[in-house]
Amino acid sequence: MAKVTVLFFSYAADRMNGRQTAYEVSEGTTVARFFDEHLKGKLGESMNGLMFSINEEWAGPEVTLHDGDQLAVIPPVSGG
Amino acid sequence: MAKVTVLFFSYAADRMNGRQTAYEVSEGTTVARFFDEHLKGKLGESMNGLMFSINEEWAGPEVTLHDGDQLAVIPPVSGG
Amino acid sequence: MEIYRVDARPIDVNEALMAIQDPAAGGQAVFLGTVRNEFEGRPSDGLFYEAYAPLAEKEMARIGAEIRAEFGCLHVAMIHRVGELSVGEVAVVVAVSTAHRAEAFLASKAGIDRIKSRAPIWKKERWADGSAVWHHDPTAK
Amino acid sequence: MEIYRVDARPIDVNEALMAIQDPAAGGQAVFLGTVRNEFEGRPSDGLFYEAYAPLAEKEMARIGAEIRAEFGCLHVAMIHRVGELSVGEVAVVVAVSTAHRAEAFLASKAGIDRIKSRAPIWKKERWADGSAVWHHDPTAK
Repeated sequence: MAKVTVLFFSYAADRMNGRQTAYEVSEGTTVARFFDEHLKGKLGESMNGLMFSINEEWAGPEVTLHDGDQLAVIPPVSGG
Repeated sequence: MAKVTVLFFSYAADRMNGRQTAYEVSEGTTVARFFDEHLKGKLGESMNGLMFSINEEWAGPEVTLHDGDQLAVIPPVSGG
Repeated sequence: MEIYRVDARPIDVNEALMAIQDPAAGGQAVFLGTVRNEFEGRPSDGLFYEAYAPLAEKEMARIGAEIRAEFGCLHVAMIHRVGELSVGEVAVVVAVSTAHRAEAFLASKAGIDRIKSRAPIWKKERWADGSAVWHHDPTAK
Repeated sequence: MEIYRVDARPIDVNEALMAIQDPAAGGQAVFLGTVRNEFEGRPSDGLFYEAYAPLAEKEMARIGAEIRAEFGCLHVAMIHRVGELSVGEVAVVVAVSTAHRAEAFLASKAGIDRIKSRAPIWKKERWADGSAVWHHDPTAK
């Protein structure tokens, strides 16, 4: 198993009831699979409108999560 | 006769040896005629590249000078 | 000098101006994004900004490198505020210096446009009626 | 608030920023023209600016009215410095506030472009070799 810290922002944090949550995922789990298994239901939206980062760098949904990774779920940005 | 104060700026002031000069001109003298009679020689250039103002407002070469007028000779601007 | 920073403190425009000073600069363009009292016609009391600061600062630095290369900026300073902001407060500053003025405008505009489209920063509108919603929340009304 | 001024004192950018504050403003664009250490590749020690101040201020006010009408500016502040300026000093500031950012850039750019082409203001370059010549002097070299 890999321990992964997941960060949420904006409305995603509201829906997940928090800005940071720890998860345990099986080895080899990709961002996409993690999203489908753990986030999709609570967030109530598909992955299409979201972006991700791993360890403070952009990462696509095909990237595999590793032990100690920090995954961030990035809703559509609205800065400025 | 009409007394007219004439202001010079930039390189025109250098050529006229001063930034302000008083002139007496005959009644009915236009800016263009004044330029030809009093300024053209010393400035060493035609009126084409210059603009004029009378009493702090733009004025064309066809405008007649009146007693007490303040005429300004405006070389090509280069502010900013 | 370069500044790429997410900051909870009020933005000091003079800090950005100091950072972009250069004896070879003929033009400096500074954009300030300020908090408005309405959005799309609906009265607002202000905005709450949240950022994923480490990634937002990296992305701002990338945008800075882009506009330096594209428009020949001598210096770039970008600061984005986070936290609760009142109407009239500065949410973001993008300041650039260039040799000539046309490039300064283009670079500053590209800078803020790209921050808005790419930096992981979010705003929540505090409507005057007391409700508050995140911009771009697909379920917001 | 509006400012249209020719001034021999150093330009205080904060004065311009204060003047354009508005609760309805989402964008503020500020252009600063600064004195460069060279012109067309030739080293310079600075600039002397001269203005026909009363007419320059009138013309700046006209330009301000134009960009308010064309770009929906909420406020416009234009200050042009005169006298001896050193490299790095601010010669001119054009600051505008608008509801949205795109118009702020267009208005600020139009403002400085029109000041440069229409306001009766002149600059003399103080070349590093000790000579000094007015820009646009037909006999200058």
